[in-house]
Amino acid sequence: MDKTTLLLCLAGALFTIGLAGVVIRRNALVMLMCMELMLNGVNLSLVTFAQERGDMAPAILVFLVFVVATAEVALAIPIVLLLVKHRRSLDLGDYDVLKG
Amino acid sequence: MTSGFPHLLAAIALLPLAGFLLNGTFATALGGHRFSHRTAALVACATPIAAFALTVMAFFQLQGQGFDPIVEPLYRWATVGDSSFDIAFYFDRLSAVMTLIVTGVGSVIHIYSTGYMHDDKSFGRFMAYLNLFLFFMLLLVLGRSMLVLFVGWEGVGLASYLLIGFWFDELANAQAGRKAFITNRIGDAGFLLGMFLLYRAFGTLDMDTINSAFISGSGAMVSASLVGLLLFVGATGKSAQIPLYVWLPDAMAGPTPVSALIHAATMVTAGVYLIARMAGIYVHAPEASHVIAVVGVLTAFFAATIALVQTDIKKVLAYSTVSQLGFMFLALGVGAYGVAIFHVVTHAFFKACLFLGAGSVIHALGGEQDIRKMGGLRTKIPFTFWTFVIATAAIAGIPGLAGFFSKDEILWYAFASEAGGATWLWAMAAMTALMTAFYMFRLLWLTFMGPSRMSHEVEHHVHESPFSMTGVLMVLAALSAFGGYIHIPHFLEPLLPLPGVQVAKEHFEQPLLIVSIVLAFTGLGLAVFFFGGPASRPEAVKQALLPLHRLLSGKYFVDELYERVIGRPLVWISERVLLRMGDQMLLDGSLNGLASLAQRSAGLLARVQNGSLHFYMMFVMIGLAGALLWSWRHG
Amino acid sequence: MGESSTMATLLNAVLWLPVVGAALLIALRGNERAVRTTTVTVLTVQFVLTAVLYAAFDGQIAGLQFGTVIPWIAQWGVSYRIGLDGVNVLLVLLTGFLGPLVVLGAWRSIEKQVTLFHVMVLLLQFAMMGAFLAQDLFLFYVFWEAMLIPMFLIIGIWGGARRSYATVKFVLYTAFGSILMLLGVIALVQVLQQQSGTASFAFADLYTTKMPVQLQVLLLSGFALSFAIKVPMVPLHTWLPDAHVEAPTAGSVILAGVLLKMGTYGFMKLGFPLFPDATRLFTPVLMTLSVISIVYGACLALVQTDIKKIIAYSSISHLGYVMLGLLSLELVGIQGAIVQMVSHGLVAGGLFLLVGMIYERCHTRELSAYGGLARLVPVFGVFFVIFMLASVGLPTTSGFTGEFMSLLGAFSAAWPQHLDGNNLPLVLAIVAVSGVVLGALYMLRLALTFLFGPVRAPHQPFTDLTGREVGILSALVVAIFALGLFPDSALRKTEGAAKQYQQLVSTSRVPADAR
Amino acid sequence: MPGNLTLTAMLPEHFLLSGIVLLIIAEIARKGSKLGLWIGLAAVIAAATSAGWLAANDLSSQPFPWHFSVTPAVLTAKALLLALAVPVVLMSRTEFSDGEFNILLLSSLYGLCLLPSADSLLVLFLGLELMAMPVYALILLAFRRPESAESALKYLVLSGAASATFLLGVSLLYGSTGTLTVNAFAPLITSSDLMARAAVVCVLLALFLKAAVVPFHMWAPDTYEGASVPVTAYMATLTKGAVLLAAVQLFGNASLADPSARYVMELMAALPLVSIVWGNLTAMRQTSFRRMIAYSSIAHAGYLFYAFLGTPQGRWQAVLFYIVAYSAANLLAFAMMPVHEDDAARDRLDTLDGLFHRDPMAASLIAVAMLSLAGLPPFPGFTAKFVIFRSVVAAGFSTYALLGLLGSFLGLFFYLRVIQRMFMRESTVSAAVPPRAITGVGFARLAGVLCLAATLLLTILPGWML
Amino acid sequence: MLAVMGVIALISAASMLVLRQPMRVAIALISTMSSLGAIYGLLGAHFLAAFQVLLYVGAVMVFMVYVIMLLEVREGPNSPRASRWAIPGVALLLVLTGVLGITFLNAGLPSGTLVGARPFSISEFAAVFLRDYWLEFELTTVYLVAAIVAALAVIRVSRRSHG
Repeated sequence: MDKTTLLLCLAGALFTIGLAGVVIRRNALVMLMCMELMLNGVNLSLVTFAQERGDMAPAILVFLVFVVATAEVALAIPIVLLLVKHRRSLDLGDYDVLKG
Repeated sequence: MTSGFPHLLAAIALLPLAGFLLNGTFATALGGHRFSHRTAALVACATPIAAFALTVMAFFQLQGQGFDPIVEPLYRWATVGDSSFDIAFYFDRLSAVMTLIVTGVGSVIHIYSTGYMHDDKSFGRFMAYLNLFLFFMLLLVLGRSMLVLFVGWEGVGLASYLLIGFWFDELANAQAGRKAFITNRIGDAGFLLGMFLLYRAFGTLDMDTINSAFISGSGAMVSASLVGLLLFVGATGKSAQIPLYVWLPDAMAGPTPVSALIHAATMVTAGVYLIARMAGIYVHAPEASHVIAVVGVLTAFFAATIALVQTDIKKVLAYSTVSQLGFMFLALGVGAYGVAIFHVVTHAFFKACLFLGAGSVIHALGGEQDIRKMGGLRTKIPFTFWTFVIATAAIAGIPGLAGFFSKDEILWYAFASEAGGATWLWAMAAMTALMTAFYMFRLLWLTFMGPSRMSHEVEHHVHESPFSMTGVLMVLAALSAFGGYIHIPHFLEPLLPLPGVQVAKEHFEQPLLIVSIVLAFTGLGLAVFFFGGPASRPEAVKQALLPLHRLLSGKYFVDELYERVIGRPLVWISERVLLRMGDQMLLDGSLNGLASLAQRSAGLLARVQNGSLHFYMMFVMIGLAGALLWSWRHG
Repeated sequence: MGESSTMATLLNAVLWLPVVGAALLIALRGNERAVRTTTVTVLTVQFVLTAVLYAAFDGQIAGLQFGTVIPWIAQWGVSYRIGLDGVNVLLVLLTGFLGPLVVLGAWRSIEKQVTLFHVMVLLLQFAMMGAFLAQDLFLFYVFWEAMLIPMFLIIGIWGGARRSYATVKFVLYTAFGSILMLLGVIALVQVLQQQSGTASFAFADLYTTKMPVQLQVLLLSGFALSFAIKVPMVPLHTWLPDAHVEAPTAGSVILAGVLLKMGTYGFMKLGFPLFPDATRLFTPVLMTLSVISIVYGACLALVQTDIKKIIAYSSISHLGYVMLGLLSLELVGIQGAIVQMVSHGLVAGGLFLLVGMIYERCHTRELSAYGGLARLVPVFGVFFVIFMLASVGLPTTSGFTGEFMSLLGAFSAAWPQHLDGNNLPLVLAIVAVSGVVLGALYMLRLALTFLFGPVRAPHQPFTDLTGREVGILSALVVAIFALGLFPDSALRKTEGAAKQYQQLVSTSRVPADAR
Repeated sequence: MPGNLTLTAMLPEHFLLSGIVLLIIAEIARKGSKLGLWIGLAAVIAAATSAGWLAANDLSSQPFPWHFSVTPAVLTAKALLLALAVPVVLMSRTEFSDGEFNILLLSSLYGLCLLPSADSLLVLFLGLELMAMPVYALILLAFRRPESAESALKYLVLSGAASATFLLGVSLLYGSTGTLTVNAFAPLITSSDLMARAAVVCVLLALFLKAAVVPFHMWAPDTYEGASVPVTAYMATLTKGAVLLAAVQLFGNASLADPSARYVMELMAALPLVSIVWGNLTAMRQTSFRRMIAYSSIAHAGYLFYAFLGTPQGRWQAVLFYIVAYSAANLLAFAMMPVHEDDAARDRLDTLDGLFHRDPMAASLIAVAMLSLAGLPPFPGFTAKFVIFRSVVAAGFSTYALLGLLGSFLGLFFYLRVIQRMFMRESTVSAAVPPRAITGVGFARLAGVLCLAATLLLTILPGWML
Repeated sequence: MLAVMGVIALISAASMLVLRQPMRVAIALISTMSSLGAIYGLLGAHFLAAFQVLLYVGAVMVFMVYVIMLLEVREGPNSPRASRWAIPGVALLLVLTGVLGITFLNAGLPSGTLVGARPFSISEFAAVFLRDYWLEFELTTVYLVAAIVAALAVIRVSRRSHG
């Protein structure tokens, strides 16, 4: 087991924890943070590969992910605020009016 | 071949059709009753009479060419590949006899009807139906191909259906019509199968071709007996033989002229005609012939026993008809085709006369049909009485009259024919003859002799029928009296040779003749003894043999049996098994089950969509993990 | 040459006239009288054209006549390919003939959404004509499915109380079959393409496709299921009674008159000739089902209390004869089957019209509500009896011609097999003949209760048939007797095609290496 | 041909971008609500026309080698998708009056245009994000009901998960191959390396998530229901179509019949099949029109992915035809939906009850749309299905074709139920809002007519597109 | 060092699943991100490490923390921390991590590669970005413009819905 593999495993774990966080945690803000965690995990794997290969392309992608993640948060937080205003709750379990 | 008249035979058949169309259109509700009664009557009677005249013409033409059959193609009905179905008419000795009877008796009954039905509001319709019947009957006897015969065959069934149910306001009448039609249909199914078999074997349905093929022995492809039996199934339907005779007594629901024309003189003898026509087959089908003989004699016997105790004047005659038809089949079964036709002819005369006489009685009594409520009519309606006497005597086999000759010949061949004659056949037939004499004279006595048992009101209205009816009665009575002297078997012999006589039995002819005469008079005597005297005499016998009486007056409960064994199970199976279990439970049930399954699973799936992001993401995780694991397969 | 191209133009006109008519109706903007008149005019013109084409058609030629071929989806070898042949010529005539009668029959009974109704009738007519005329499998399939929608609306909008259930059942049933057929179509064309290298949907090309028996069996099952539902054959029939009962008169007439023929036509044109080996393999099964249909339909007709249901079940029974004739592979049976198709269209159509006419007056179809109508409305009675007799198959009516020839064909095929020791076909033929008796049983029961006995009917008094109604029925009666008395001319038209069908189905098309 | 390759090849994108800029200017000048529609419309039409014109001129160029390229086929696809955006812009008028809608829509379209042209996974990723991100805002934009926020959040989260999964796949792909070009993906399918396979699976599942294939579909119904009519129409048709086109680009010439691609084939057959059944079944019970369409779109995603089972040669054509046919029908239905002040009320299926009596034209057009969606001939929905199933059969997957067709049979029911409601029921809406009361109805009608024209064109001349 | 950072990242990430207060979760996330930044640095991608810290920790997380404070959400001890699907969630977490781990372990990675063989310099990055990835750069701007418009729109909507 070399470093690359370990880092990749860490990346996979972070990604999965991020996913699982959305499943497990009820707080909407925590959920958003978990999504950030997912992207971070992916970033880690990208950087690992980039360094392994010594190529610039994944780094560009990581940069793009930064941008996208930022934009996502910038959009997500107002939406959550809006929801909080209407539902008076941060609990994701309360956001289930649409179903069926 | 065709001198002067190009479509003579076609004209014979089509004339009544023209009458039907005219009257059917203009003398009924369809055309708003545009014809008066008189016009309708004129049209209706003129066509059969003209047809009769043409038949006579055709007969002379036939004679003129030495009784070579006249073949008259009309048109091609259908072409299929190399074979074709032609509509053609065929006129030989046999057809000639039948056509003459049909048009002749038909004409007089038409005339009779104009009197009998004069006051009926649907007179035009009635006459139209009669014409229609005649048309189909003529197709039946004139057709060259079995197809044409079958058209007529089913057509007369239709006419019979319409006429039995003529007074359809009474549901029972319509029911009787339906029964007749359906019973006939059962026979027709057999007929169809026989026809199919013949077509398969010969590629044609022309009867003369088929006959000669069988006679020349090229018909080995099919068993003659099988064909014979199938056709006989058809005949049992039309000619009211066991087991399909049940419709005929019910058919008396129709107006009496109908009973005379269709259910006595002509239509019911179609089966006899068919088998005589296809004699070529039966000659080579001893088994089938034997079956016919046995069925014939059994029918004759059992129908006669039922007739012994019937109280409805028409029912007695109906069972008598069944019985007489049995005689004819007996004759056919023992190979005496000519004799059977002979009996057809004589029977047509006397039975038509009897029915019309009965009609006259009913007419006179304003609709009463129960002979227990008659009596003493001898003086009130003398023409009817005397003609009735002659016809009764004829059917009973009183020597010298028509029935005697034909019946005696049947008895003789039943006894002695080389083609299946047997003593027991004769014995049964002779017993039947005895019973025939008995119940016919019983009928005569109860109706016309003795004191009147009519209600006062009915008695007051009794009147002799108009000349259109009595005149016809007299014609028919005369024919019943002298018809036997036209020796039909002899006339038909070139076409339908009589069977040889078993050598051992040759010398029995004279004794048997005497026996049958004795039987006729015994029947007469017994009838007079029981019914000419006090009413206690028959009553005593009835009491002594009460179970038997009940069995007979219940007609052996055959109708009930059929209802139990066939009718009800059919409905039960259709309703309970096929409809409820099959269609509703099994098919629709499983379909609706599937539909509700779909609905329910839709509901379930909709419940999965529970609105929770946790849950949605869990699905994503499951999918991701599952798909990744899946990708490990197939190393 | 010039004449035949004129005829081809006429044929196209026959097909497209209803579409033009439908466009006209929409342009009329709800003027009800004008809508009705226009529709009748259009359909009458269409009928006249079909009659002209029928007269010009030469029945001895087996192939296509008056054909038009225009490439449509060239990449797949799909063409707009229509033409007359012996199989469809009579059905086209029948469709054209029934068209104006249906509209005339609905003159009074359709009161809401008049324009929509007539547009739908025209579109349905278009689709039906198209399905009969199409000589390209893709085109056929398109028309085949296109029939569904107008019928769906006709039953669904103008139908009876349970119309929703009936329409859904009808559509889902038929669509289910179509889906399987679609797969069959795709696979068949694929096979042809692999074999010949070119993609083609033309019937004539598809008839040359060679396939191993197993594949034929699979594809035939797809086609057969679809067609059998449409016919319908027991046990795939339960949509029909419901659809008939709930449909308005016009819908019932079209359904019984033309739509049901699609199934048998499909079998004759596609199902059997495309997969001859599988067909012969399955003949015993299909024949058994046909005979079961005959008897089953008749038995169920016997115990129905709704008049329309009786006729619906009788249709199931009658179409069993068609199947029997087609499967016999005897020329007489095949010809008989064609005649029986037409005959059933006329007879069942007429009966549904009659029931519709009485329904208009009394508003119930319950048999027990009626009695003695022959006394009350004698003209109606006369027509009813005539149609009833034709349904029973009485000689001189078209019903007889069809039944007789189909049964004769079945028997002719069965007898030699019986002599060879295979008794099943003979037993089937005999049972089928017994259907003749059962047919009489239920029709006479209907007539007995309906027409005879003491007078009984709701909403009395009502008038007898009007001139319009008598006219419609008389036209049908004339056709029924024409086909019963003089079927030869019709048979001549179909002869070549029947022979071709016989030859196609009798010739094995298993590739040499797969035998 | 103008000389500058970058300029011409990206002409459609440039038109969209100019539209965005103009709209922002208009918005700043507070003329957005007046000019918004016209600018947006002009930009979309110009973009579509330019793409069509370039395609007609057989332009094939690589302005950014290994990043962005166009071929006539790609340009045709762009032209068609952009043309399909025209009705979206037109029907937006009933719900949106300001310019923001058009800015966001054009941005999304910009991203959409990148997808079929992308040669690099970076561009593909950006395209996906750029297409999706404005939609989060679009869902919220009308905000006629509080559920919109929930709807937007769900879309955002699931779409974010999709992005992350996609990126994971991309990183693994890079790890396996060392490149980030699009055509590195297809050879990976047949690799037996676990990481390569994981990469394929992740990318594939991300596309499934974006296109809403079971079990990744669950955002779609909630999101569609919460969004407004034009936005739902946009999501259900164009974004889904673009994702599919991206997928086709990714799969390239890879044939799934290859035995070593068995796991992909199985995934590509099983999940879409389940989608077809699941979507069609669940749609039966819906009472909301948009939710029903969502389930229908889930089923349609299934059909679309079925196309990948077929041979690679016809895949592009088949998918493109399906998208156009499906989108035209869907947009037609959305455009003709009766308008209502209350969005939740507008969405209820029972507003369609008896529509034919109130508005025969709308009812007839919706009926056509439903029939096309149900895949009944002669409408293009049928031809589209035919193309796909034919290629599936041609590739030898007859059993899957059969199962797919049976699944599509389930769908018939609810499409027909819509027709039943419109034609066979009495109207339950007591006092329908007079159409004039809401602005933009005329535009919506125009959109409907355009879609009808497209549908009819494809009905009569399907060969034109094949 | 790398291992330590990795462990810290993992532990803080895992603690995100269990910590009750959002603020603490945010701190855990910041910790993860920082350690990741450190890893990047250790791998030689200094530039990315800087971005990681600046953009994520500096911008995103500050925003997040601000919002947490704004809302002052304190989950009471009674309110359940975990959703109803926590147990399957954890199970799936383990399964998926295992699957990914096994995948990486079995992956045919080119072994013996030099991590950080080429030092990652900002100038090279910038040059490559603007030369080879010019299109992506441009597209990013378009994306940011759209994001701004979108964010403005969302904020406008929330303002509108307020009134």
